[in-house]
Amino acid sequence: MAIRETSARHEALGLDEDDLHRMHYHMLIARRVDERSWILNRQGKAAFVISCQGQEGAQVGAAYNLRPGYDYLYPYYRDSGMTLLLGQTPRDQLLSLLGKKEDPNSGGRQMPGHYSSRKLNIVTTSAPVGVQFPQATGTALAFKVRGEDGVVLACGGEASTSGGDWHEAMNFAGIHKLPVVFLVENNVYAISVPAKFQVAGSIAKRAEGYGFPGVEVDGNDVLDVYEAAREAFERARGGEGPTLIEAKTYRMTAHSSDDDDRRYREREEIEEWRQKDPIVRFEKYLMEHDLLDEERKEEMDAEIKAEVTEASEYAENAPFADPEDVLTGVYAEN
Amino acid sequence: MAIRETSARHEALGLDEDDLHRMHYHMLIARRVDERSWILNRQGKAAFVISCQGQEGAQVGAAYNLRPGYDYLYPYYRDSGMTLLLGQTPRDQLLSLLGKKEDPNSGGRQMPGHYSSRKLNIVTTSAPVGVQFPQATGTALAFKVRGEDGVVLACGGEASTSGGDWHEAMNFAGIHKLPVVFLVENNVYAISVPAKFQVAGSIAKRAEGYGFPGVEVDGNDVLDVYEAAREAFERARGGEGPTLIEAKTYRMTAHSSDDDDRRYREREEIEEWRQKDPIVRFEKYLMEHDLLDEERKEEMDAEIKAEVTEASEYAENAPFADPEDVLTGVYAEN
Amino acid sequence: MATKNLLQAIHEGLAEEMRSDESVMVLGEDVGRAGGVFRVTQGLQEEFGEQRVMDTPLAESLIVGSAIGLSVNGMRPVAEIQFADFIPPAFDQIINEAAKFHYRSNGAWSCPITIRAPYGVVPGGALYHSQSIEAWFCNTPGLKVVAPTYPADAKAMIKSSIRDPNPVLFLEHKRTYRLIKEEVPEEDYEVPLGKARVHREGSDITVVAYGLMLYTAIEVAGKLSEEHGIETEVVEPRTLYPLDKETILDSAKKTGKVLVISEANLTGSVSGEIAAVVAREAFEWLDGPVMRLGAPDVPAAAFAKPMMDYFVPSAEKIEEAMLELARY
Amino acid sequence: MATKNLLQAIHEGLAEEMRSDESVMVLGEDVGRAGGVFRVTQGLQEEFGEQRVMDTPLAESLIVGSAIGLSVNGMRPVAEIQFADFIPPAFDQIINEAAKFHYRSNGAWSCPITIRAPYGVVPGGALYHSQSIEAWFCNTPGLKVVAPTYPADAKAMIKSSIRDPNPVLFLEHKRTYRLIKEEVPEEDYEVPLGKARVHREGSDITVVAYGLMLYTAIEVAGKLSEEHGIETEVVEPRTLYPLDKETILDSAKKTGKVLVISEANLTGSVSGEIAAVVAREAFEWLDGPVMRLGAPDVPAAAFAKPMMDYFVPSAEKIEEAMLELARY
Ligand SMILES: Cc1ncc(C[n+]2csc(CCOP(=O)(O)OP(=O)(O)O)c2C)c(N)n1
Ligand SMILES: Cc1ncc(C[n+]2csc(CCOP(=O)(O)OP(=O)(O)O)c2C)c(N)n1
Ligand SMILES: [Mg+2]
Ligand SMILES: [Mg+2]
Repeated sequence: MAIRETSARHEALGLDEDDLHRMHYHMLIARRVDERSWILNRQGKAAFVISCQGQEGAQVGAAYNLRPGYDYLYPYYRDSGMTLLLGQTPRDQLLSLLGKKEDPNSGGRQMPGHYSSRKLNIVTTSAPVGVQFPQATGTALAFKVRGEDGVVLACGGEASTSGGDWHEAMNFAGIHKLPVVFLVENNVYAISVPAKFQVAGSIAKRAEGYGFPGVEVDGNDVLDVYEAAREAFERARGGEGPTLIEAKTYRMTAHSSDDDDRRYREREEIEEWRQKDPIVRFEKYLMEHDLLDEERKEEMDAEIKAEVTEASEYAENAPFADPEDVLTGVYAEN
Repeated sequence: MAIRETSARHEALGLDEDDLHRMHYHMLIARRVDERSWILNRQGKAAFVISCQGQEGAQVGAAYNLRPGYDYLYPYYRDSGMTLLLGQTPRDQLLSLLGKKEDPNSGGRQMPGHYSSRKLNIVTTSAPVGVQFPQATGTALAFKVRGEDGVVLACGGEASTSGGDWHEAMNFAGIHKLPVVFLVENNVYAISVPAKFQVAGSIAKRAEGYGFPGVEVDGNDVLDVYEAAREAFERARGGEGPTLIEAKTYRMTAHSSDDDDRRYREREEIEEWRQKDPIVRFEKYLMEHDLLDEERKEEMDAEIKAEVTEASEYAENAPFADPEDVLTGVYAEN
Repeated sequence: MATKNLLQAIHEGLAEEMRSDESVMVLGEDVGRAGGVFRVTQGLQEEFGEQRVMDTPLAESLIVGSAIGLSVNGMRPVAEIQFADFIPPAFDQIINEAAKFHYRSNGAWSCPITIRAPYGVVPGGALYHSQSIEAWFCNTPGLKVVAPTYPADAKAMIKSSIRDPNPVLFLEHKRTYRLIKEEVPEEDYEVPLGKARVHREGSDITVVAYGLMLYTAIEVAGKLSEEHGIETEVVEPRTLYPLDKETILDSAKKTGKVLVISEANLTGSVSGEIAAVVAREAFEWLDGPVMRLGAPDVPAAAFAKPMMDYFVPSAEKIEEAMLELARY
Repeated sequence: MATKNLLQAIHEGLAEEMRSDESVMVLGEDVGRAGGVFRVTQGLQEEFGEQRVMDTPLAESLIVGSAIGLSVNGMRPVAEIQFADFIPPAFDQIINEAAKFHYRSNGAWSCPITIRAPYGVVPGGALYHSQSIEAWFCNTPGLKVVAPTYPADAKAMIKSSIRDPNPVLFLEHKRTYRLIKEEVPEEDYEVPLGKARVHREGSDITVVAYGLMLYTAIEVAGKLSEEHGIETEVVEPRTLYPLDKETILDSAKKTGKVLVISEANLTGSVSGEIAAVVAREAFEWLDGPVMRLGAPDVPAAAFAKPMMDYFVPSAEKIEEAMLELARY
């Protein structure tokens, strides 16, 4: 009963077995690359780590609607689940982690997590929180001006809604019904600041004040996020304008490798959320529907771990850019 | 019937005859000072005029709840109805208009309409639109930190909600339930830009997204605005937090003496709104309740005009500050 | 060939670029139906429509931020900031975003946007329609800052700015909008960014100036030539960042005496950089100290006309300074 | 008397002011329970409560704007900007608001706020945790910009900043937080804003520097003295705006040779202003050009350690420049 009911779910969403396996695969590979990053940090090889852990479901569920290289993505620094789904590789991620010359995001110039790919239309990610939102509306406006059906996905954490840029973008998107989807990954903390000191009222509810839909979804349920995002992308492609999605999730690691979260949150709280791990939950769903068994899972995990290990070795052995390289590329040439 | 019904109105609001006459008086004096300003501009004596015309009802209705010198006011450049109510004089206004040394707002340094009074807690007004909102939340926070029951009234036009500062202030006020009242005087235009290209959705509705009440009122009905503001001030004093009031009104003049509004709006539209002139409407109400008659009205108007004429002559004959005065007062001394 | 003032020349440059390149857009406050508060964009919305000439909300960070987003998706936006004094809300999008897009993505992305901003003291402008904001932006690698003064230069340079693959801040001195007219070619012609211009050859002293001060300096230079036989070489940077050091240094080495004039608050202004470069690289050629003349270090500029006039470096003050340098 | 590093000294200055003046507050991101990402405000919330030490939303314009509003209502707020690179959203509130409150109200209102901002290159900081932002703020009358380097100075100057009736931007170089310890008096003592400090007397050359570069310069000065008998006078401005010209010029006139060093991108940096002032007002005393050493004009600073190291002016480069000047 419960099964038949839920089995209706992914089918009702038009997702076939391949889709589900791709989702699962990319959630897991994002997790494993992240875990490897912390190991490299503890080994003193990686200066800085910032994690996706806990948010892979929200990321893969939302980004699954993107047409790579056509639609645009403005990710934020935790969205490795998205960039891997679009086509970046563990190698890319770890080359960036170690700041090597081959880092496809920035050639060793930016911190890890600051994604960029011209080919995949992943717009160069910034560190200042929130700046991506006005930019995303402009990118969406370009599609509208040219009469194209492209969509822009713009992402941030809950604190990225506190700055003025978020509001200015929401208002502009609402006025011109721009094809943009705002995804807020509300993971409860902004470094040490809990959401109650960060967000008044409700982020999702605010959309109504701008004249477009806002929905709150279970960010640890990849299908729930996918469903909301699919509708949002359809609205955008259909010229009906923007949608705001607030994915309720949780930051399972410290803010970054520079942060000690024991200063400001209880271990119990983290434990509670571990029970809701989006990957575990999705695997349970897949198993309930006989789309995954322990054996297949071990197999896939082993493949992934092997790929990540290979990527790590490659990245560790890869050269840094020449120091003088800092002097180049300040201005673009015609 | 109609009368008994409406007569219940000001009484129900606890306003006595004196209150109503004070409201009427200040709406009218604001109008007359403004009209005189345009005459001085046409005579080539005033370089710049920016008007309150059409918004006197919203201004007097809201500011009537302020305790001068205790509560704080962050007015915007059209709020002469407020500053006159609090205690500034036509002389003050016209000295400022002509940039004379005695200009109490700035000593001839700022444009007209940039109010300031330490004694009346009118915080020095800026030209950059929207900057007053974060400042107002800080002023409200100071009251809260000290456990005082002061209230801050922060005002702006509808376009002052488009910038990030408005949003950051709304969010902060909501998080800490600050004693601040946000008044948006929505007069349909931002210079030439109509509200439909300025505001997505509804300004008043947005308050809910921040977890506090937002109300839309008839900005040309002084009692309607007073009622909403009174409730907002009570909430604030009672520690229940902020309120957003959107007063729907209309800019009856061009944006300023530098603007030619024929470029972007129809005369008919202005005529329609002239029919809703807040002063005419309030006078009708007063007459319906035998609180005003033509004679008394003429009398008062004559007094006001005489005062404004005197003020104008005084201001015209008043000296400019010494040019060298520009070199002083850059830094405060301990 | 028609004579045009600065305002008309910039308008014409914009219109021509929009005609020849569909990806060029204009966005800002009141740029559409009203044609801009200074009328620079007048008529453009009628010709190109509400989308390519868009009235934005009153939100400068959005104006520049959305321009950035447009540019990464194939457009060439020209963003207007109504008054330079109101550019601070867009500071982050200009300094941290537009200027760094190319560098931080290791060349993958670039940000071809133009930001127009009217600056400088104007009667009635008071404290928030008067500021000279150059210095805020001339310490930012990745950004170009230009400030043409003459109509013909301005028309060509607005085009060069739009065609440049980098973000360009295009500054227009409000008081020079209608100050002079000169012949402005109809056809397409080039004035490259990053090249200074010598307006007047001279062997005695060099004056470096731009904006309103440039006009005044050229006037005074003529006067000094007639009345004192002092020959002033007047150099206009035209681009403030990156600087055309070569042209400035050539003149400095030739005359051995340099005065830098700007309307900005003197301390911390771009004049400091220019003076420092000359003092360092032309040291051996200098017959006198590199002098600077600017506005006093007080907010620009008080509303009352007499106060405003006192603030702006006057022809008298400029003549004094030039004479002092010549006689050094 | 205990020895403390810069970070501890600033913390102590803050804590003492909060104890002696109830109106002093601290607000910013993560300043409360977490005690700040650099731990400067550690323990303050426990001692003074959630209201006087407040974690704000991630909104820099709000942080400074609300600080302004607090200050006009009797408080003395100290606003922390987590990294100076993130101060641009607050640019408008600082430049157009705080700095102009007193002037524009003809003295009726003032704005006694302190804004703390950690700046400068730090390993792993990359392009947005590395910038030297001084130049953005040193062209703004009404604002004070200070950048102490030594712990004892910093403790006294954070107090002077809080007590000052004007807005003060208080810059802290991240890499100097724990670099050295020195004795820091317990009792209340004064270091006025606006006064430079001479660290080392010398007759051959003058070096003007602050932040990390100051430490390096002092080291190299010792080396040059031992190895070459070159005596360097090292001057630290401590306050960058308004400048203590007198102390700098006295040293310039004494040695006749000046080198200005900063970690900022050279072009458009505060070094330009300092060099211009010296070149103008000490001209007759100069035996060589006023030299400047700074970071290259590229974004500060790439993430990869070797790239970052290449960006920052090294002891070698500084020694080279000092020798070149000495031998000029
Ligand atoms: C404008 C700005 N201010 C401050 C910071 C420092 N900072 C980096 S991440 C962060 C917290 C962001 O929280 P949130 O948006 O919820 O994302 P999360 O890290 O929780 O996923 C802060 C304060 C920044 N990067 N940009
Ligand atoms: C930040 C900023 N940008 C632009 C301007 C120029 N400007 C002055 S008033 C105005 C329109 C304001 O409209 P609104 O807020 O609706 O107030 P209204 O004048 O209609 O009463 C504009 C664009 C400004 N003063 N500040
Ligand atoms: Mg978060
Ligand atoms: Mg309006």
